[in-house]
Amino acid sequence: MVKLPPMDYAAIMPLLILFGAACLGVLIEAFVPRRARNITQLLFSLAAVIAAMVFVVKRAGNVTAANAITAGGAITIDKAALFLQGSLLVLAFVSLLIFGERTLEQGGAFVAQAAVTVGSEKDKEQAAKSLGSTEVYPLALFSLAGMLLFVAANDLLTMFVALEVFSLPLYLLCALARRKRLLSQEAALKYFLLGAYASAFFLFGVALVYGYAKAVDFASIHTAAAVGAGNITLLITGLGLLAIGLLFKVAAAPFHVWTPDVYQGAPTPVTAFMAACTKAAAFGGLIRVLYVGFDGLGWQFTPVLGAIAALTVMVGAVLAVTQTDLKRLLAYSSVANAGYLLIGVLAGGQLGLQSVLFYLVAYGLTVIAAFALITLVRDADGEATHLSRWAGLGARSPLFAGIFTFLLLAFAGIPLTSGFMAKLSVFGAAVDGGQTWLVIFGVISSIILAFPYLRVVVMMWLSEPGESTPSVSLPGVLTSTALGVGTIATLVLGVAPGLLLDLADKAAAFIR
Amino acid sequence: MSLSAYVPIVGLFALAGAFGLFSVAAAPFIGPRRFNRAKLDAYECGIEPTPQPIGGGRFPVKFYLTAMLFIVFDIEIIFLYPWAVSFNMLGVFGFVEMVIFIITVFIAYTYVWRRGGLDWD
Amino acid sequence: MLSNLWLLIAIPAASAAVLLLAGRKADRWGHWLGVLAPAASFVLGLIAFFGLRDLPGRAAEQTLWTFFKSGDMTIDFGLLFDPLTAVFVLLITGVGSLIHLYAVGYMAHDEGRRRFFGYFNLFVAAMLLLVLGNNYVMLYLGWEGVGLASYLLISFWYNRPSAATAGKKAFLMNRVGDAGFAIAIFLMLAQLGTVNYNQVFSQVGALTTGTVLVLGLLLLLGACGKSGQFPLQAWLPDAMEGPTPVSALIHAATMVTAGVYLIARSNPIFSANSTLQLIVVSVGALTLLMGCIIGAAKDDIKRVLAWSTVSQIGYMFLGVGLGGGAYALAIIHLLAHGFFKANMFLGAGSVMHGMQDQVDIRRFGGLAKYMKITWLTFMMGWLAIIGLPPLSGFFTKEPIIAAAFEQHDAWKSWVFGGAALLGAGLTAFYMTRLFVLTFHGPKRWTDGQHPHESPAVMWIPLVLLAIGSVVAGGLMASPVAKWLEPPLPAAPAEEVHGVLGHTAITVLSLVLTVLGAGLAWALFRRGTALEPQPAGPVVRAARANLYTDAFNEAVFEKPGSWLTRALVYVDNKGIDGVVNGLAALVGGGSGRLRRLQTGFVRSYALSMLAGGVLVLGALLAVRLG
Amino acid sequence: MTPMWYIVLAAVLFSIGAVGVLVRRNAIVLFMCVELMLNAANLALVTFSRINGTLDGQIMAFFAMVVAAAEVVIGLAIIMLIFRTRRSASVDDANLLKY
Repeated sequence: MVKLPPMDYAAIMPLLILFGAACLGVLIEAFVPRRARNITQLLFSLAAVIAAMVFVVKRAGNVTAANAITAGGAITIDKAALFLQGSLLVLAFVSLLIFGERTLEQGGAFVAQAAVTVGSEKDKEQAAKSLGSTEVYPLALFSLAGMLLFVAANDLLTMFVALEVFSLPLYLLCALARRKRLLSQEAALKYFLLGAYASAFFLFGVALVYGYAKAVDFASIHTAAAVGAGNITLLITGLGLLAIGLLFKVAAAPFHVWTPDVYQGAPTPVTAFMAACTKAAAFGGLIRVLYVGFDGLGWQFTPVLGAIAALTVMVGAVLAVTQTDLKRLLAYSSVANAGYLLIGVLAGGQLGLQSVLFYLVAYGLTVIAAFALITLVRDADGEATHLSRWAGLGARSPLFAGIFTFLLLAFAGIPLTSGFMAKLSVFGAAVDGGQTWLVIFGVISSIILAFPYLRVVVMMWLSEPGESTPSVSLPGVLTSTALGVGTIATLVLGVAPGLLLDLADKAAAFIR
Repeated sequence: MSLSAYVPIVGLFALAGAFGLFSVAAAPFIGPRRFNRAKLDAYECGIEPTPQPIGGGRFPVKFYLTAMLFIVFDIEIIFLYPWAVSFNMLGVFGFVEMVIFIITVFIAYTYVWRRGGLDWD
Repeated sequence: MLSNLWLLIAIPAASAAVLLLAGRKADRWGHWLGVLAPAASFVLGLIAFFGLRDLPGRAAEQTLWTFFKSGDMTIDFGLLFDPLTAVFVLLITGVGSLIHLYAVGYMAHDEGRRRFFGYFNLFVAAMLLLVLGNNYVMLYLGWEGVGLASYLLISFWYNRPSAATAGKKAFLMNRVGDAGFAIAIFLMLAQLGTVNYNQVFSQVGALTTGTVLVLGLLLLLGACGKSGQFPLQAWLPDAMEGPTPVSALIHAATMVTAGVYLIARSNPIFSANSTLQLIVVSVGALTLLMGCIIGAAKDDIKRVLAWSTVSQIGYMFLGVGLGGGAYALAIIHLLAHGFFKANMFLGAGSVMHGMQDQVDIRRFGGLAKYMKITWLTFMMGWLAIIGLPPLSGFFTKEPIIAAAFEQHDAWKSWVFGGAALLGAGLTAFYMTRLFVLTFHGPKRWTDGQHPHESPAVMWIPLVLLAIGSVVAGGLMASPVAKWLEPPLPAAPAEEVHGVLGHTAITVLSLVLTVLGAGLAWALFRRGTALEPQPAGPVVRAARANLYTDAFNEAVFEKPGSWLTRALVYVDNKGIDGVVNGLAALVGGGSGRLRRLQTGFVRSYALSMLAGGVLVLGALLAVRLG
Repeated sequence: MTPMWYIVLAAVLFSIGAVGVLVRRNAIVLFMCVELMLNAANLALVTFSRINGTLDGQIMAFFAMVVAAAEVVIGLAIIMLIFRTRRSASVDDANLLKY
């Protein structure tokens, strides 16, 4: 007779809540009348995120080394996992607010029936007056639940399943833009094909690691690698293939190629969600694989990952210089930021982990605010994301241009913004961890990257508004809240980062 | 019986192989080369990938939809089958898990049904 | 007050926040709030200053909160008020208040006056943060803050393309310096695990010579960027595109001296390595000569003053580079310079105010009669900068020249002392040229000019600053030097006898000064030849002018302009060329690389597969190798 | 015949899939190549399961198959969407987003 493996329901409650809420969301979609759906779905998903957060916080108080691993060894709810889950929930909450915005455009940013052919009569009708899609909420919840599982996975199989659970809804979300649907569909196709390609590498890596270690949980992999019996080439090849899958998700060069296209084509709320949450989840998974499963191979992967980090910071920064579309510019900046985060990952140890955790939250909140602001600058065709269209925005709307300037300064790492503290902590940890050469790359890259940001600032403030300068729509309550939270967090984390850093410090420990 | 009787056959095989190799290897050097787009393309079967006129020919999405639904609901069997085989060993906990699993599948089913995914017309 | 140092920073910061966020409602009273904030900080600074005198140890340190803590590395948001900080706080808030007051009048007709005062207060807050911090990260915070404020203020008149370009140039060149400074901070964290001044300085001895050299060079790079020293000097003259009060406060009196502060503050690091000191001295000497020579050939009143600032800061770098007692000399010169240069910039602003924003000195002349107060105050500044006794420049520049001669190696004495001495003569020449062409000689105005004296709100600060220019040097020189040790090192007890005696140097420099000033007076008394004269009835005067012309051209202008042209060429092509070249390289690289993003999903897959193969290959190579 | 040959077969299949993605143009065929890679991984899992003498690998293959099926559905939906709009299943025609 097989027994039920021990389940610590208190530990996996956030996951259960989110998966349950996502399923219920599907039912709401099936039964609640169309007019009431949006508000129901929005409030329901926000409530689910808050409930999950409550359980994460409750759990944070009494997590120990003994009770961390649960669900038959499939899940580790250790402190690092809880910190990441909490951060993901906060970031997702803020992004969901932008998902729900309906005042900028009737029916929101999403198309009701994506299947309608672009350009047909029916499509024009739909663009003009349909109520928009509400499936996006359950999709986002599924994705979020997948991310929560991903950062807490204790074996590679759970990780693979979680990877797919959080990726598949994202592929669909990318295709749902109301405006510029050709771009949106193209982005979805590219993201999907490349994502599936990357996950195939990941799965083959899982198979090879399984072949070497006879199991796929991190503790066994660690032990098997320490013993070192058998054909170690199998293990290293497996690690390499796993790394491809993970580096694709974090958008490190040369696996970053999808990022600019997808960020540009996807509906902006989805881009915000991806930039903040996917990045956090992917880095959570990457660190866990590297430092819990494969820490014995550290001296082998460090130089290779170091080269990738150096390449990533340079590619992201250099390519950002000539971009003319704001979403694309931020996409390359996100690539460069993935590089800075990789530098923190390579720093290793308590310090490196702490700095990465801090960076993920700080960057996530700033980037959500930046994309929230991009949704506001619109003309008759929807968002006006071309850089030239932002010329003279400072004269049109000093408040929003000012906020965007502040956010860009945070990206550039100017002091008294969270961006500065984040870079300082990551680079400091890297120097401490003996990776000074990476820090030099990082500093050079951030100097180069300051240039495109400055270009946007100059564009906004130092040119006269032209005929084609779009107006800035007044945001509704939801977007204003998201924008406000992001901006204030950027400021507060820049002036007094101590609170979050302490939290990250306490959380910076994995349990194997 | 001596194996030496087979030597000519081996020689013949070798000759045949050499001829084949020579022909294939020599073709690019001797033969004329006239490429066109179709020749350069990878051979592919299935749907013609090149664009077709908009509105030229009907495109029945329904079949694809049905196929997709079939795949999703068919794959459940992969979990049901092992469970059914070892039902006795898994006991109540296995049963409860399967019920929950079926419920989640039914949620998806309900959604498809309510949104008209099962209507042919 | 010493326990509430944060108020010093908080007051202008809060005022800046109010001014920038209040909206048009505050247009009516905003500028007065803007003046009050630095004035309040000045009063508090005075109280703290007197409190400090009676404090044993003469340093108040306080930690407001822990900024950053990870592992055993802690960075506090801490403030330090010691004698060095005290003089800077008083200079920033004192001179700052006067310039704020002046700006009320100067910016009266500008629509963006409230925004201007907002940025201005932001600058004061950041500058105070810079000097009040007790560790390098705090210094860096203020450093970036003043850079930002200066960028905003340079491009304040953003509808002028030249202003926008100048702002960009300043931002970029400062970033180069900032990067050096940032890497220096990381180096400190890596080598010492701390950035706190006291802890860093107590451990400098434990570092290897190479580390100290690298650390010092990185800090020097930062200092050169902020202070407009060779090779990062090009942005400073362009920065004059901003409103004149900005030039006076930021690009003359305070921000550009932050580099001097940085080196003086880090004196234990710089004193620990003689090569490092030699480099600082060389930078200072080179820059001071360069500033003088280029200043002599410029015709834009603010640019002449800007190059003179570059040159005077060169003197300060010379001072801090010499080390020992010369640190204090540099700081004293910095204070005096703060007074007379602010005075002259505001004077220049007053002239521009009366001459409808004309900046070309060839278009001035004879203004002494029309702007009596401006003329008198400017004269005080002029006499102070050329170092005529008993004005302040004499008491502050002279000792630096003397110190440059008092070195152990004879060649150093001759090279650096000689440069400083020559600089004194050149300074006298170009400043006299500026003064004479502006206020004396024939009128060379464009039509429709009606010069008039500026309103009281503008001349009152001028008068106060002029008094400062006259007396500051004499009054401050010896008490401040005593006041500043520690934190700055004392002059060594044993006197170094240089190649020239002290008296000889004084006499020489005075002779050179008088010669330079006299030559300029003789050459430019009748105006300048580069300007077509108004067709007057007196032919003799015109002839005489022509005669001056020929003399001018043959004796001084030709060789001078060659040299100048060469320097300007190096400046534009060399330094700008490097900056622009790098930018072009990055831009071009970016333009090419982005073509790799073809938009074809299959080429993306190829990039991924190739990357994957490389990763696998590298992993296995590390394994085997 | 040692089970290791199955691993070699899996690796060959995986490589065919990986290269197939690069050389084919039809989105559906591209996608089939990805599926081939996933199935190669499944083969490897099952073989290792046999070599290791544990059943975990087979269970993992089950999970991988379900995930692959879900991926098929999503992928087909997206490809159909594009095909209906553009009347073309060639991935090279979806080329608006670049540089």
